[in-house]
Amino acid sequence: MIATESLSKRYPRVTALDRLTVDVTPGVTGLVGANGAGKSTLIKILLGLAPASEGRAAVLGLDVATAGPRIRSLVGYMPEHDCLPPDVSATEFVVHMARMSGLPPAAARERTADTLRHVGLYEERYRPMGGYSTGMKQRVKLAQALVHDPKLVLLDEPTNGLDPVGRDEMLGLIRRVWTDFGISVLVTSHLLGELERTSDHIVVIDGGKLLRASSTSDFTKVTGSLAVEVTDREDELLDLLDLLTAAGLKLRRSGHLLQVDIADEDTYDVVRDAVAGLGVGLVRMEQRRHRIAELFIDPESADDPAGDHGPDHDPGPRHDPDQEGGSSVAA
Amino acid sequence: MSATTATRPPGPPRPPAGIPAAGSGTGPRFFHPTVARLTYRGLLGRRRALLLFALPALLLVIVGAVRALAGADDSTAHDVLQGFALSGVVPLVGVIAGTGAIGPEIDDGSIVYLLSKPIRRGTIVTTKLLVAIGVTVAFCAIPTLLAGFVLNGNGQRLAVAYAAASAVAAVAYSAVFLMLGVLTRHAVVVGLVYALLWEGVIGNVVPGARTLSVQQWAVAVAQKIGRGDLISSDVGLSTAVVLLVLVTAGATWFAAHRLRGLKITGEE
Amino acid sequence: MTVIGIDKVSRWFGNVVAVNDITMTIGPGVTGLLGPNGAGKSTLISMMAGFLAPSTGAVTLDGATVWRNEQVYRQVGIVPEREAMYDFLTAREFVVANAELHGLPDPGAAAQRALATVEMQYAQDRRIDTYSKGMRQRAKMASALVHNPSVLLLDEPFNGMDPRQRLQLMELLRRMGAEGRTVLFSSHILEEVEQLAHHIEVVVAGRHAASGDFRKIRRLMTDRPHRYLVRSSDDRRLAAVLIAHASTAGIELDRTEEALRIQAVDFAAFTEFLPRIARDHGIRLFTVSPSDESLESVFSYLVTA
Amino acid sequence: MSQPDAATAAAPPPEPSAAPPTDVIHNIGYRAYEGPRLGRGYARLSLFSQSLRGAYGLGRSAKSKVLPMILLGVMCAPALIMVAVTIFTHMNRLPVQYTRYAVLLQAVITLFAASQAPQSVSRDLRFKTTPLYFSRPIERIDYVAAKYAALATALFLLTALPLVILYVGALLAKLGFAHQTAGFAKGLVSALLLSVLFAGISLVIAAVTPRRGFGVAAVIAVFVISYAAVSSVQGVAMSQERYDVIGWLGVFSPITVIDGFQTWFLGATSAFPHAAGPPSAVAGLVYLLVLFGVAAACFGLLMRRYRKVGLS
Repeated sequence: MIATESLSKRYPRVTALDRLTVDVTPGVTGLVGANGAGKSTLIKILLGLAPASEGRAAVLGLDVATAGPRIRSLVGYMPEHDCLPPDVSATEFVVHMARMSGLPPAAARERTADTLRHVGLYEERYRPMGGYSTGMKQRVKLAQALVHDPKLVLLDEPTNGLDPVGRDEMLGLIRRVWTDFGISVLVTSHLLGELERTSDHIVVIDGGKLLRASSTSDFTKVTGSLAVEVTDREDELLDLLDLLTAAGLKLRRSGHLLQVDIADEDTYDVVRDAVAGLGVGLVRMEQRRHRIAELFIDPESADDPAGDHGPDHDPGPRHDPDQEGGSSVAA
Repeated sequence: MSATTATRPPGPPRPPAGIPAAGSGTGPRFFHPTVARLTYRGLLGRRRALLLFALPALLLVIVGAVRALAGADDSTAHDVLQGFALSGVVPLVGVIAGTGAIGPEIDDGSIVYLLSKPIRRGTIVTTKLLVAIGVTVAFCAIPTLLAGFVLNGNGQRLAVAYAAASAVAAVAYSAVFLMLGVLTRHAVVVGLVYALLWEGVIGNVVPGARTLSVQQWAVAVAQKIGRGDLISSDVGLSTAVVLLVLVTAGATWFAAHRLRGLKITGEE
Repeated sequence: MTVIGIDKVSRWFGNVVAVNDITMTIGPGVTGLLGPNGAGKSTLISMMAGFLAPSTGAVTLDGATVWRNEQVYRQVGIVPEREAMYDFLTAREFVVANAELHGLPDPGAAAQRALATVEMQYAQDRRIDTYSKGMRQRAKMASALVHNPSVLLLDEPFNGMDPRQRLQLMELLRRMGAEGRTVLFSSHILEEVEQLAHHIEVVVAGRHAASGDFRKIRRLMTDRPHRYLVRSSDDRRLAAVLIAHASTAGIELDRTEEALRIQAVDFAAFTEFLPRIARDHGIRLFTVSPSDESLESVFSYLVTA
Repeated sequence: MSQPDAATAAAPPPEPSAAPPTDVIHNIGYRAYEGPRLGRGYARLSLFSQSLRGAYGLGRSAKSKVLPMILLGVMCAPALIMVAVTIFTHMNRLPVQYTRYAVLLQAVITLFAASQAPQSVSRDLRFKTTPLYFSRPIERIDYVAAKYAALATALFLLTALPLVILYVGALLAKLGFAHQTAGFAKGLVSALLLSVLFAGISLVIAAVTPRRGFGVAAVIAVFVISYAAVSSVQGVAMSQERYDVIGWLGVFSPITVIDGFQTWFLGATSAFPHAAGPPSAVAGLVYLLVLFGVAAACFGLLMRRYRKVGLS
């Protein structure tokens, strides 16, 4: 879908991309990067809107330096910010954008009707967009990126500003764009958990350089440590800590969780028996998974992805290591 | 769903390192130097500041051309000073400076950084007004004075008279347009319509409207100062002064009143 | 120690009721304010910040009315949602100006302290309009901290921040809370709220839907069975013994996951029974994973209730 | 029935197996698009027609049709009255020259340019629609050219329609055909040039600000102030009887540039004080240069303006 080779972009003051070489395959690919470092520049270059300082990039096999307009007729783009005029209806707007993408008038109308239905916009599509909720606006933005049936869509922060329910719906829609529509997706987000749920592959750029690119399942491999939570009573937690330590297990406390290193299969039984012996409830016992966030943690606290800093100031609830029971990871 | 009241855990124990270092007690009442500095830099730091320079420059260019054409002629000087400087440049600069002193901050929301401080909102308004007046006077009265000297070397004291009138008008315009800046997001447009239509056209043409025109009140002041009978206003000096003071004070009070009740919500 | 009191507060705009009869108390520590879009979070924060008068009821800060009371700002720091600042200033000038507006005796020193707290000294002499979103957010933060307030109100502070900036801000807020300040922030990102807040306040359609520790709130939802995914050395035998117990309402074998999906109606009884019964029957438990214990599930239950 | 009649008629009585299926679930899921993708030229044309229609509020809310339609009406009303008067009073010429019409109604033209230029470009900036355009198969020059051409065309319609009314009226009144046609043609030429000049200036101003109100105000201010300045200095020159100066001063405001140009090149009567058009061939040439130079400069400035407007 996208292949870059030693791609660099230097501005007078900053280097936005520094010899970036990535290969994006069909499917949903998540793109993570620090603010102001490379992401939007990369999108610009991929759409043929800005020349690279050095290196090459191809989208759908077309060279970005020479085939800009051709690429843009085969690629959809959903910007991060608002981009909808408030006094026009979704239908009017998307038809116009379809024609701007080169669809003849009849096709533009038919595909607009179809696409708006697919993104979940019904009777409100004839009303001016000024009155839409954030969720509806995001759907229209997605629709205008899909209306010309691109081979690839670039989605820039599609869940920005959405509330939890809206975010879930949008993530589901993004999955469908690939699984049902067969359109490959490159999606950027600052929310790593979100990308873990949606993407098949994840590319992490930091300071314009490629930090890591691999499949999501590689990023979220299970670790050798077991997260244990018991019905929260401070004394019992400490008792359990003592019991397990006495049993020779290596463990540390992090908030209301105990993280137990799995020595061998017996570890599971030791924990089970200790909990049963204390007569407390076992709320959780599961293998922790690696998280993308670990890439962004300073090395000295690398084993502590959520940024907890020990029990001396209780940071409150921790993130569940794997709240969807493993099924969240798109393979 | 069952009632949901969970007991909250006790908060962290330590108090903040030191409860707010109290300031100097009662702050300044009419002028806060920091507010003034922010306003002044905001006025001259934005793109519309270019217009502040362009209008007086245009005045001087025209004045130069007229002087070259007509020589030092009192009647021509009077026409240009009243017809272009006082009824054109002054209200336009007044619109830019008056609305610009507060409008953009309300518009983009950065006014919260002033409002979330232990400062009376009246102080914010009066400070901004003083800055707007200063800027308007600097960009109107001084160029008008210069223009007057170029045109006829202050003959019949026209230069001084119209510079004074500009300064007086600048005060009233600043107050009125500052108030507009608090009242509406379209202050510049409303202000321009007012400046061009009311002051520029109707105030010059329709006799009744002239008594209700800042420009005419200012001309009354100019009439008092100037020699000869070129300058004439429809309004008596005392009426003019009373109206000027009333309008300025009223607009300022209303702006402060509205700022006290200004609602600020999120993006929507 | 400063407490924000919200007493029977409603706020309407014409006939639209944004906040509907809410009573809550926000004390020291970090509190997360949650709710769907349009639930009235921003309106509520605006009222706490004194930018909006309640239509009825009272918003107080340690007993003093907030509306039209400039003196409360001596104790309150506000990080607004909107991006705009005085872009033509440098961060140093901006924060110094904020210190002066607070009437601090040594504005320069106070500004340096605040900028150091948010780690922005390295860029303090650049104009704000050259900043990235995260840097802006930190400059806003510095301006809110410059007078060392005991209350911090933040409206969607994480918006637009990248992963690293999020972690830094979370750490900063956590520290502020630990110092005993009253920190209230609104957010849509439940993962973050979960990691950061001791205490959540949930607003749904203008009403106060829940308040407290989200895990305890979850336990209060006795009409919602807790869903569990359990993997063991002998799933069939485990299922047989569990189904006989009163704490369990339903069990199914998930063939793709190769695990049991269990609905527990009595949370306390189930969690205590499970390890005991497993031990007694010699069944090894590999995974005991609650699937609707997260803040996300709690939130969606509250919103759809 | 979906089966074509011819097929049914030609076929023997249908066997059950060959019958068209009557119980079907059609797939209304996602459809791929296999049709043509028309590319850059078509996209540019789409943008042009959308912007042109937009200038008259077509395809937008009812409210946005009001002002342009009123202005079009106001622009045509005097022409209709003049035509009526000419026909019924059997005048032997139109009360106004074709080339003078736009100068007389410059306020209406200014208002149209001031209201529609910002609606065309400021809105795209304000609502950040521009990035969406540039993510389509057009280039910067297509956007600028389409917007420029659309506004110029809209202005041309506004200025040419009353001329058409006058011309048709003149022919109905049986005024000299050759003379009227020549006058009409000259009128169209200067209407065209006026449209290009006004469109360029107002678009450049409007493209500076994303705020429509500012744009409207700024365009009006530029046209009004420059015209007021030029005519007031011309007034002074008039009283000093410096007619050549009057002729030269016209280059400093848009409408007087048109006036001077048509006076020198099209033999129109100047609307300047004392009807003092460009005083010499050199002056005429300067008017020509200013006219085309400003229009070209506006196009260049617009290109420059959108150079940085990529995706964000």
